Amino acid sequence: MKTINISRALVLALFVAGSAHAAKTDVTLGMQLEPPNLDPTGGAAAAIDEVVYANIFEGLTRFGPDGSVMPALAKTWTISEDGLTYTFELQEGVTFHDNSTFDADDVKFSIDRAMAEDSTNAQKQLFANIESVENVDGAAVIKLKTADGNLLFNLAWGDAVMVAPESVETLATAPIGTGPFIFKNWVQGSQIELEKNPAYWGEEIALEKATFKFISEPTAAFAAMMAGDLDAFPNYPAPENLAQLEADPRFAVVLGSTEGETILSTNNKQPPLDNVLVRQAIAHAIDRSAIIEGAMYGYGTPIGSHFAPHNPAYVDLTGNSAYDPEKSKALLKEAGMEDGFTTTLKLPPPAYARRGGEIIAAQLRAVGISVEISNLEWAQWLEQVFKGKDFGLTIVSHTEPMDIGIYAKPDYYFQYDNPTLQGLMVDYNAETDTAKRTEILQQAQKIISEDYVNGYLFQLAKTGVASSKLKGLWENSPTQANDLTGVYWED
Amino acid sequence: MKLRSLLPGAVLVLLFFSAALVSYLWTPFDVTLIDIKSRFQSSSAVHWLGTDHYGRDMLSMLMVGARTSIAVAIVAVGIGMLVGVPLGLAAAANRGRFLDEFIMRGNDLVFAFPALLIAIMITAVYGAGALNAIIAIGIFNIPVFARLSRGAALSLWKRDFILAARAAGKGASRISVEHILPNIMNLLIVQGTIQFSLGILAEAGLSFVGLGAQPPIPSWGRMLADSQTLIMTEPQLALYPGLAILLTVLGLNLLGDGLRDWLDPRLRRER
Amino acid sequence: MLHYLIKRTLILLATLIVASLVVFVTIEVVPGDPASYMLGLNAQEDTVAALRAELGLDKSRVARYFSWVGGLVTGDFGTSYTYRTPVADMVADRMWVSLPLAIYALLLSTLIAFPAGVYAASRRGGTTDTVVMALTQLGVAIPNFWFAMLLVLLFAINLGWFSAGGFPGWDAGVFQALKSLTLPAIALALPQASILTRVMRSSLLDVLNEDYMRTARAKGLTRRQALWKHALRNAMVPVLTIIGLQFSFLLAGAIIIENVFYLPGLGRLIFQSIASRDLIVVESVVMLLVLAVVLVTFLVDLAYAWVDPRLRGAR
Amino acid sequence: MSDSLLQLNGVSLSIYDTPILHDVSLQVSSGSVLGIIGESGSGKSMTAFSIMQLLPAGSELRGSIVFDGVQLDALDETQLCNIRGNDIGMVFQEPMTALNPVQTIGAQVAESIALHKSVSAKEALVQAAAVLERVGLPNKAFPLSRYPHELSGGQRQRVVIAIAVALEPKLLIADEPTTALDVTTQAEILNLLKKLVDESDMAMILITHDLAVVSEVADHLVIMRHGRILDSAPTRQIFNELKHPYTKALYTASSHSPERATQPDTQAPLLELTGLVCEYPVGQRPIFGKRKTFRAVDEVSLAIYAGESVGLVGESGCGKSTLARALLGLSPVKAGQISLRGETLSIDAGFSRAVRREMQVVFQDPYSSFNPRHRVGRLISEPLHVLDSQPSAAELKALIRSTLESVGLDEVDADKYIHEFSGGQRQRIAIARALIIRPALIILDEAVSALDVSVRAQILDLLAELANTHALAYLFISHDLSVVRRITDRVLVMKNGSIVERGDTEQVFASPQNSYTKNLLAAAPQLPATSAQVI
Repeated sequence: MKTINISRALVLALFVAGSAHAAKTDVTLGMQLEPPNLDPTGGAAAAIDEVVYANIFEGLTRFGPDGSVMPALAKTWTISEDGLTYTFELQEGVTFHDNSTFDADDVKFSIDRAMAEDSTNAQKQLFANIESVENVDGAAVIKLKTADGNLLFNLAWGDAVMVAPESVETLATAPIGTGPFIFKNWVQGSQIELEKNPAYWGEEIALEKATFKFISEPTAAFAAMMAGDLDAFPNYPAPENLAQLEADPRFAVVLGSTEGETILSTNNKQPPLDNVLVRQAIAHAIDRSAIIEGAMYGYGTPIGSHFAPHNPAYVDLTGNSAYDPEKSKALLKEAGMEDGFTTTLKLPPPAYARRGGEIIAAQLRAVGISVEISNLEWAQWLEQVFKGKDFGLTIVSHTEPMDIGIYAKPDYYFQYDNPTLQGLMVDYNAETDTAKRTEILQQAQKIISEDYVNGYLFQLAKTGVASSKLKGLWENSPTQANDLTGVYWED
Repeated sequence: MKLRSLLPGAVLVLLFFSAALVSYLWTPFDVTLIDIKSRFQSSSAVHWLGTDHYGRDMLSMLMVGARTSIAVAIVAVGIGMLVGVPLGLAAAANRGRFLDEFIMRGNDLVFAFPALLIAIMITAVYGAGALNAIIAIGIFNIPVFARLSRGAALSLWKRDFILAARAAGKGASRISVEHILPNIMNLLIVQGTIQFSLGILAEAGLSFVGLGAQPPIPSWGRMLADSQTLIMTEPQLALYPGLAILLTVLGLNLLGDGLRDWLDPRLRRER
Repeated sequence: MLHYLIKRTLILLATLIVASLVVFVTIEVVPGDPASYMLGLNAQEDTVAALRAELGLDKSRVARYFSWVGGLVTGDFGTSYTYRTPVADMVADRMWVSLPLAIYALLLSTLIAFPAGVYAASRRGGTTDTVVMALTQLGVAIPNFWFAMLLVLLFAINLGWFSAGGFPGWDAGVFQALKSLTLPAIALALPQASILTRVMRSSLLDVLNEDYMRTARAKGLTRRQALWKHALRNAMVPVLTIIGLQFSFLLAGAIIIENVFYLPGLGRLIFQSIASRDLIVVESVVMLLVLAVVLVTFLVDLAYAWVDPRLRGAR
Repeated sequence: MSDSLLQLNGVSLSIYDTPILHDVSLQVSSGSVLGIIGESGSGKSMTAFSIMQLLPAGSELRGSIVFDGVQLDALDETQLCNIRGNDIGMVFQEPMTALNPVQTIGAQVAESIALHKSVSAKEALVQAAAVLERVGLPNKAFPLSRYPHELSGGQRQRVVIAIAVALEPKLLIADEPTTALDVTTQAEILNLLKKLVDESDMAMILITHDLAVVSEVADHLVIMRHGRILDSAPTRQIFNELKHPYTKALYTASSHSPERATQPDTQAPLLELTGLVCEYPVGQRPIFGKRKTFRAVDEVSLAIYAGESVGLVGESGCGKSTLARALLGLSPVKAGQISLRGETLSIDAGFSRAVRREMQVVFQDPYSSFNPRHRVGRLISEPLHVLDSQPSAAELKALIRSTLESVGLDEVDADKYIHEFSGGQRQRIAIARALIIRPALIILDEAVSALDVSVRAQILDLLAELANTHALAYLFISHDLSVVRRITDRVLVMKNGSIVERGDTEQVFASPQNSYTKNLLAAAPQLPATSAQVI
């Protein structure tokens, strides 16, 4: 009995000794997906940006924690009267991690590379409106084809970061950027380590070292947090554990918003889903609160259209699709579908889709619509749903910011073809007046809501878990990033 | 003495089989009904084993889950037997000849692929689902039964009564059906029970990683996967399906052992 | 013996060639394009085409098969589509997790199974035998991923003795690395140990009934001496078979356990690569595993000959 | 006899409450040989294991066993281990399995030595070599590094004996040491055992079922049956008096000659073989070229006439079974002709039904000759398959009944399974199976070799009777010369695939011409004459 007590005391002593350190300067973050490579200009995987954005690579502009566009490598900029020429004054004394200097030639190189014919940039459309980039006396001058209010926003994307011609070949495995962290090591399948960049041009950062660990299993993520293997999990994958983590004084749960409109995407060309009455019936059959509660354990904001609630132009349209199974049945009857029908529900891997899908299937079954669920991997989903348009329903979160424009593309996978809306979006892109832009956006929200293009479920919440002493992580997720520049340990 | 494992095995297997069968006719609650408000209830007079994260009745889920597990495993083992046994018998009947070599090399080839890999590959090609789980597990059972029946048949082919049948002018296929098959039946039944239990484990494993039966069809493996993240707060959700798998497999193994002892004439004589 | 070796090697090569075809054909029909997966929802058609050309995916299947197999023979496994690193390096990295894990688990399972099996067999019908057999029944029946969950719950979360998963790399020190492999190894080893114990026991019991065991006893050997000196080696053939099978299983079949403990092993590499349609990685790793299984089987066959002199000249 | 080395007094044994031995008392003194005789199940082997104190689990032993003044049943395991192998050696029936297959013979003999003597491992091997030399395995030809599978059965038995006598025990127990061996080897091993007893004043217990074998070796005999000693006396006295009825029955059965009234039809041969050659592949298939072959039957020619009984004798491996199988169309024939009633059979295409109707077979092992899943009725009617038209159910029933009755079984036996019958009854069923189709020739492949003497005598009678009533021809294949002599008209002696001698049975046995035949006959143990009245 005694020996046990002694050994326990020893263990305790060791723990105390271990925690009696001075303020920590390293941080270990959990991520659900491992980036396939570390070149943000050559792949779409969000995980790339989650590691490198603002940490290793920087662009001319960048997103702030609230989603606003801020200067980064571009100190200031001027816009010509006609809105076609942007002149960026660059920060001085900026070097890449391989000690080569950063200048306007690098800007030209980076943007030309992304625009090139054989470019493999996943967001090539961001650069579609750029006519040319030139180095004019050390400033980077970008000329546009047409006036475009989106350029600064576009340049803030991870896909538009600055890279150097010397190191471009190895970006995928040994990224060289201008950011406050230097890439140090990648244990594939396990973790990536970053180190403080002593020669960073900007404000000095508090951390000496950052490690990203890749833990795809939600259970393992939970276990790793509880076991103290991780300091933070900025996009914690299992909302069901949050209550418990929150109750634990070691952890703080950080809730924020994302740009992810989670929708029940509907194939607008596939009968009977091409019938607006049927789509409306589906919308009324869905109980959003049950889905948010059941799939996301309450984390998420109901939406009634394809628009983020934190955006100033947001209109609450959830009333259009209030939960009303009786009405739903009536609508089905009106559409000549009183006996219900069968359709497919193809679900990609994330928990919101898999769980939400199960709940929606049950809700639709209650009004007589039977759905066959098939769980797909992303590659299959892209092939079958996104490219092949072989689906009835699917659930997916559209995480790009301000992406209502997809409704103006008739060949987009949900195949919504409405000339009115298409015209509206043309107007929007040409419009520069903020108030008018807002008005157009609100009109567009109403149109798609009333057309019941898709079932609008909820805005994905960003549910982060961090050690209660770790400060400075982003609350919201205006873009997929784990910006560590402001992260520090509280004593 | 030998009933020691036969009886509990049979009782356990019977329990889960009848649960599966009854679930076709009746379950305490409808397992397709999702009622988020009444989730995570603990055991009560209404919900004997409580409710899960969607408010579904755990007992009903387990009953229907038993049906999925058992159906997948039985069909998979059936495929393995129906294909593997004739192959094994044919190989034994043509021992030393090309057909034998061909079948056995084919067996080795299948054996060379780790089981779960094949399952993953199949589901990658054809999508996840109970049917593909059946095919994947079934493919794995083919060489098992082919080898077993070839080995047993080979030793029988040396026996005098086979010689006698050959002396009576009977052909190889007739001898295989008339003399070999009935005599390896015991072995097949015993191995079948064991493969059955392995099939249940395999189905659970596949469902656990999402490659098995798809929702809304309940399956034990998926119930476990769903409950994984809840293991700290709602441990019973992980406990019940885990125990169900454990007990079913245990029951089948005990039954297999018991059957082997019971069917083995050598051991029977000892009794 | 030499003769036998040559013959076995030829069969081995034939198996590998057929396997490479099967693997290639199976994996090539997997729907889903690696390039569009990598480029995501907003990619333009020309971007995808450019990437496909860059990855060499625009070449014909036959050409790709031969360049793949040709590469395999020369040790060049190609370059991963998604990771953009040589497949050989990736596999080598993963191997350094999977191989030690498999060996660790096998060692554990053998270390448990040998004494347990021998002990149970030597006390057949006794209380110990009954208890050991009951435990192995449980061990065989327990789903290993469930067992793994319970292990994490107890040892990582509640007791904090081990980390919940992950692998620090061998650079972090052998002790740290082994520590992180301990729980997964236990989770893998328990069912294997149970199977091995049962095989060990029944194989020993068979041998104990052999005439030469009577001869050994008649010489004046005690029961235990006879068991160790005469029964054990004779009982090894079925045990070796199982060990061989288990090794192959542990090398790749540990996918689920690797997921539970988020270990960067081969199994998880395949899982991930299939999900991201990194076909060349999948093909190469599957081939490598097939090679491993075939080689292990081959080695087990050689081990039979080492154990049993009767098999040395005969084949 | 207080100077006896071993004394069993009122030993009774039961295993899990099944009585095995009842009140067994016997004694052996140094330098003498005690023979224990009994048929299977008589408890003779269990008596030996009781002495060794190596009994299966659940055994309960009563009575006293005194060895060299020590009460064996009172010793603990350690003390017993010191006696086993050291003071008492034991030799078993089955030399093929009595040695550990994965250890060299040297190691196995040396282990025995090292176990009981404090000698170095090296010294133990040196001594082992000497012992092997003593049992007739010279080191030059049989180095210590040989493995058991590289030796023949007789040589293995010598190794087992070497293990048993390595420490010059006071008592050697030999349990059926020659039963599994050929006659010539049997004679050699018996001689070796005798020599060892004579050389070292050792006592020996020789357990066997064969009266002839013990008669030449033992000084004193004990006859056992059902776990009891029925008769016990010096060897000569036993044979002279045949006092106990069972002893007498055994003696009579062992020398039993069935009455045969043979009238072979010597007009034209029923079956004729000309230059028959059978080969089978051995070893492993080379990568290129053909496998090596072993010629098991080398240009054998013979003829069997209707109603005739022909014996084919030879030691194991001489090709007699291959020949039998070739005759049945079960083994491929490389060259030569088989003709039936003057018609040459096409060998390659398999025998026609008409041919199969004429020839049937009875195998040696009554336990593996029947499909355990079928009832006797179905078992014996299997050959009917070759009939052109199948009998009706009623006909079949009648046929089964009459056939069963003709082999001394009952109609009701048709509905039983084979495991319900004893060995002798099974052999009757095997004969019924051969008989049901009314063949002209039955090949009896060691058909009575596995049977106890008394049962064997009954089967021989049955065979003789059937030959008489059905005008059957037999090809009687056996290694047992005495049996062949008693049931055949003509005999062929086979060695290494060839017939070395042939002729009328009596003539061959009385004055063999070939040296091999002479050796065979000389080696066969003979029953001593008796002065008692034998019916």
